[in-house]
Amino acid sequence: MWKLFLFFSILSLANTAENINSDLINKNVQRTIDLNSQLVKITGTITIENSGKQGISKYLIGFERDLQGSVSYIGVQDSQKNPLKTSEVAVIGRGTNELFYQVQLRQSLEPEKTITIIFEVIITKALNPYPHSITQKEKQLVRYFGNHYFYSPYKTQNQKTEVLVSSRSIESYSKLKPVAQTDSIITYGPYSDIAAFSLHPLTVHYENNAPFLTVTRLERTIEISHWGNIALEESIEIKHTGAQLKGPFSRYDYQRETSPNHHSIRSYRTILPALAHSIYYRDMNGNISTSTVKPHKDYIELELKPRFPLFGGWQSSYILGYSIPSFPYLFKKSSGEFVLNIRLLDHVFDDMAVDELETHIVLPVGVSNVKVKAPYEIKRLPDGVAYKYLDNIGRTVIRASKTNLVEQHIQDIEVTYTWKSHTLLHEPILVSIALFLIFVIVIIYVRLDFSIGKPEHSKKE
Amino acid sequence: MSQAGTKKGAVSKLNRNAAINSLIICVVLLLAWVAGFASRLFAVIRFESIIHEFDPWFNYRATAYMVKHGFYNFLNWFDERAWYPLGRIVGGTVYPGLMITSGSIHYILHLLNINVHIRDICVFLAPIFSGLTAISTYLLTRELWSSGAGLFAACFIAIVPGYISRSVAGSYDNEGIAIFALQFTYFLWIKSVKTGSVFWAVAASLSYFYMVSAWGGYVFIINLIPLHVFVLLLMGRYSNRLFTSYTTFYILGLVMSMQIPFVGFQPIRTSEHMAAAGVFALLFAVAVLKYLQSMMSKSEFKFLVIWGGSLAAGLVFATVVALTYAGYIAPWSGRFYSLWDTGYAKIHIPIIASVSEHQPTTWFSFFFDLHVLIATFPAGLWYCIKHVNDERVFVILYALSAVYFAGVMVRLMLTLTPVVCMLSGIAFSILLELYLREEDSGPSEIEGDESTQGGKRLYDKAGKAPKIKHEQVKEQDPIGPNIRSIAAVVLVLLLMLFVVHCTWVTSNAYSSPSIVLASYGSDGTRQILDDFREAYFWLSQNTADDARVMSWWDYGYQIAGMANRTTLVDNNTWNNSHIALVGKAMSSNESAAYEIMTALDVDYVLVIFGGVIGYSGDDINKFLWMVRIAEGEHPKDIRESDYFTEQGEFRIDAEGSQILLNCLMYKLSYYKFGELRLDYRSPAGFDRTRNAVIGNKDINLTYLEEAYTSEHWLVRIYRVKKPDEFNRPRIPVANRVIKSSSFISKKNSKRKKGLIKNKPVVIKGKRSQ
Amino acid sequence: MAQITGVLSKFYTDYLTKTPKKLKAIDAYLVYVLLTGIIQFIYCILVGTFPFNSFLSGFTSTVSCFVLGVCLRLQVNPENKNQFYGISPERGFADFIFAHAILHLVVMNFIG
Amino acid sequence: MADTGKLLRYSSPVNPAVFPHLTIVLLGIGIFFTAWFFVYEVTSTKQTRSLKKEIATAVVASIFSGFGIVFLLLTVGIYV
Repeated sequence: MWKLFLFFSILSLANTAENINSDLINKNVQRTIDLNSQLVKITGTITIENSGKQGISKYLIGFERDLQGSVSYIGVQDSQKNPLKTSEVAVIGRGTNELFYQVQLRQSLEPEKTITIIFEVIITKALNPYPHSITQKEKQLVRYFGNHYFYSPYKTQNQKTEVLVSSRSIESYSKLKPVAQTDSIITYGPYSDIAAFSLHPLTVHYENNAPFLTVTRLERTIEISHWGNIALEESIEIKHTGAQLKGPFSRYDYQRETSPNHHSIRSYRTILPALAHSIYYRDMNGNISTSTVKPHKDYIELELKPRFPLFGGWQSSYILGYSIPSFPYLFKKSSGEFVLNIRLLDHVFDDMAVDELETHIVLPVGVSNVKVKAPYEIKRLPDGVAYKYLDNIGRTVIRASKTNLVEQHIQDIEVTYTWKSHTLLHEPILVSIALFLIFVIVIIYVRLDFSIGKPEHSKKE
Repeated sequence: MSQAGTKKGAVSKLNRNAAINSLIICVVLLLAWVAGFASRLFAVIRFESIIHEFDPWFNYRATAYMVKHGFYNFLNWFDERAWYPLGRIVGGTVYPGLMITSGSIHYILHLLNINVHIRDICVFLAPIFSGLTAISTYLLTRELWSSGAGLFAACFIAIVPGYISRSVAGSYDNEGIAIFALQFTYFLWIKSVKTGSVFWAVAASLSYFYMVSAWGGYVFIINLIPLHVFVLLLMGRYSNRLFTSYTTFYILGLVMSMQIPFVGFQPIRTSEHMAAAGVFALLFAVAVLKYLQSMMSKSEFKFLVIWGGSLAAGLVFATVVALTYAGYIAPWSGRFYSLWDTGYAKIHIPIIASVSEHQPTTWFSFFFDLHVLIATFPAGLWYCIKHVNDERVFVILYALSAVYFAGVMVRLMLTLTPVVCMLSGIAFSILLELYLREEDSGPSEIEGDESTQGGKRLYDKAGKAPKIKHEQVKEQDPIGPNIRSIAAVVLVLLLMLFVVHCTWVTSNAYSSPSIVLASYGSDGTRQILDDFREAYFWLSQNTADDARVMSWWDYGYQIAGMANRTTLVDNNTWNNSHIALVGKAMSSNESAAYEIMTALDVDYVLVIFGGVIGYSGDDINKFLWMVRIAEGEHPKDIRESDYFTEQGEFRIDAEGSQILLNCLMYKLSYYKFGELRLDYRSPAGFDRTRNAVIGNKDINLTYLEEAYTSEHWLVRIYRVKKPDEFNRPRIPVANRVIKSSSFISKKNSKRKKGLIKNKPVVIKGKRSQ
Repeated sequence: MAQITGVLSKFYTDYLTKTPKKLKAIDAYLVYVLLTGIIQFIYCILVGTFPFNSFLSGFTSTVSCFVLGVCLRLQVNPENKNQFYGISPERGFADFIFAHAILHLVVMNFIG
Repeated sequence: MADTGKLLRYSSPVNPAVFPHLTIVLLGIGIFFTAWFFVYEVTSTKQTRSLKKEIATAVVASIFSGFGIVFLLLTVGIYV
């Protein structure tokens, strides 16, 4: 039964399924696993050698567990820092509880040659608080489960892994020799001649007081006005996803607690574009008065304080909005088409993890020929129509969503559309016509005035 | 604008004068509207566009519900989030006029694609309606006296603090629109009495219908108008006009008022409405008599009157008494009694007496709310009595009854304010006419008179340079007697002072949203204390959706509106025993309170505590009312005297009574407060509101635990533990270990955690003595 | 007693001679409405007022009709001309219709 | 991604800095004509009234007020 399922799943992926080319050898792998924040950031350098006879242009990177939901971002570069094309693939002969990404090399790797690539992977939700719930005074400890070896479909000749943790207080870590710990760095390896698909569980249990803050839902609305303004509004739901708060919350103890790295979250910083103005920060009950704006040269730093400090398991929500002038983002082609280049997702806080993003782009009245080019794969939802102030036709709304995002996803989406510039006069003329109708009613009324014989109404103007 | 006027050469002068008059009236009214609107915006400018206080939060919530679910669902809305476990039939227990007004504004704006949030409509509704009130006051005063007096009255009502207190931006309450409806009904009534037209009477009844839908104060109208009719009859001023207007108004008003579900059959069943019915019958009798009189000779008529009249009167009286006795007509309600006897509420209904706005008015607040008008309105009244006619009888009665009611209850100051404005307007108008009229001896007497009056109002309205006007006047009339100019100066000065006073009162006394507090540092910097919203938002985000929150009833609407959680009691104080039960829980000791709380399925308890920042409106200061209300229903368990010291004082320090120091409210307010040291000079546990060190510094909670406390400790929320979560306070540690170790069964592993969890709390409390 | 009958008979003859025809028509209408009201009242005493709002709307609409009819009669009566300046009989009738329109709208809503 | 370097940056056809001034001027003219219109309506009688003049004033008033209102909205931050 299981095999049958596998068969079908492979069949269904047949057009993208890839073979493992056993001619490739990982000559040297250097990995750094950064566990400082709530995210797991793995960066590594791989030196690949082609031991076969033919040139090879594809390379596979694998993940041992099914991290489909948690691998948020993968980026691969060659040694000159040029990004390489990466896509998720199925591999023939391997189960569905593994995950493979295929890297398209810039040019095919000739036999006996080596090449070095650099990869960066961000994994969310891979750090589990243990114990699951702590009291207000306790420290937050988390566990990381990984692999001592670089999990690869190819043989690895030599490899070394460094694990960076946020503090010196490490409860325990797995010890596969050779291993060494200095301050907050654990070094595993070098290990040599590791077979393909080798697994040896790595665990680190350590104190991590970095904010475990997850944006559970982010709704970003971008509204374009051809009067030269782009209005943005983000409605954000956040949740503290670290260890749950156990027992009472004591304001008395909280006020005495002065150490900066407490597991609760008092405030965080959001970076806005440098030209942002008319910023507002509110929730369903009105303004939240506890925020400070610090303008810098290239950006605006906004220190946001939620209404209440966030402890493990607590959540909050707010709306942040601002306006930016259109010229850095909106361009005009000579053919009369307009090109909008704007961030699909923007910074919420450092090392953020966004579970669910929905971006709405409200285009001006009377656009046609809308084309969208996304920086990465997004789910396009059916377009909507929005009615804003002084609007009788309605505006096209492009809606897109994506799950599991991190900072690396802060990239521009490109929207191209055709728009006639005389539609700008639509609103003022609409208002003028409405006013004129009122005048006409007055004119008619004045004429009718004498025929009714109830002159009392005339005081109402 | 005047340029435009002069350009038209061919227009006849008379016509132009009339036009300019109406133009000036329009401009003055517009400016009154703008000024009234602007002076109500202090709170929005200082804080933000937010709903204020308590009741407005319910109105806002109901409006939002109506906008979301539609009108018919709103009328049938059963709110299970209030008065747990009873629930509340909102559609049948609310005056829907306010919600319908703002809901329809919202609907129209959205029809035009003007996407205004319903909150903003609610916030700005009262200021907008204040403009309409000014206009209807103008109309009413114009009918009563002159349009000059009307303009004065309109300007007065636009900025008078007595009315602003109920209609600042954000104070989204029935009174905001009801005063407009009141004035407009009166205007239409006067109009219909004057003309005898059925049309105006119908319009008056429609306006009355709107008033009924908006505010319980409609009873004032339905008693005042019959009183007017009755007094006119007594004065021998019966006319057919009076008959047509009153009968039409009454019968249509009666049918329409019964359309409001909350009012229901009250208009034919309660004593408050019977006066109107009686006058209706009386008017019929008089009309028949008059008719007969017109047909018969005097002696015949006399005979008929004596027999028929006494027979009819006896019959009516007997019916009313019989119906009351049989229970068809309810006797007067408690709130109504409290209007006649100020001591009544204190003895019988503590819940009414506990509201500060139901207290008798002090002399100070008359002056505070009305300033110079309180001094000038008797003058206007005197003029009205001197030149009495049908409609002035009305305003005299209005003034006298309103003065009485305002004296009884602070809240009813609101009904006094319009009539004071009208009468003062009349007084000022007469005075200025007296002192300024002859100066304008020129070709265009009417125009000059009107324009100076209009102009003067303009100046004092904007608070700008009334002196210039005065100098102008002097120049025009250099030989006028000095006394004339002195009087004018004095009047203008008075008006200026009035404007200054109004602005000052509005900005200082009536423009606080009361859910956002501001404190000013010594260097003038402003710090916003947003504790209420902080705590309510915490509730809304971090408690179960169906969590039940127990708090004193003042905060019920706010919890429902901002935190969207189920409350036990709220500001709609319809069920006294339920409130008493909450009061009992708050004033008993912890274990007794726990029984009540489990019986009521309480999950969280919310108390307001002002001891850290010196906020005086907190629950400890309201505590005696809780005790009193609880005592009213449970005299065996709660006795007010237990909460006083031997000397009969209410003290929270070590001298205070032990029952007070151990009751739930005290414990919840001061939990952990005994350790807190506010500054270096004062000892730990120093309560700033009551200026005392608290008496019970070592407070342990067995059945509750602190769930959240806002930044300045203003709002404290406690979670009620489930029965398996707490352990008894005095079990030795050793026992506990055995117990918890014997507890390891797979089924209860979750509960075991709870047991461990709570241990440190108890130990901590002991150590920190 | 004889005095009363005397008074009444005099009243009757006066009425027949002095009242204009228009007013007599209105009076006929009023008598009709009055009778309806009396029948309704008797019905409510005998049968009861079970759907109270229906009874109430019916009864009040009768009373209102009567009231409005009386008002119309007063306004139309040429003897009262000086009391109702500005209200011509046509205006009075228009008002009468207007009031009835509103009354019946409300009653329809109330009868439920 | 299109190369944005070559494209023309799009900014408002009217400099946002002059929105407030434009609002005041346009609304001022608009209100003036509105007032004129109403004064004319009130002061003229049935005989002296001319439809042409009324319409002309109304058109001017509505156009200026219409643009004025739109610029007012733009000034206060409601970008239509």
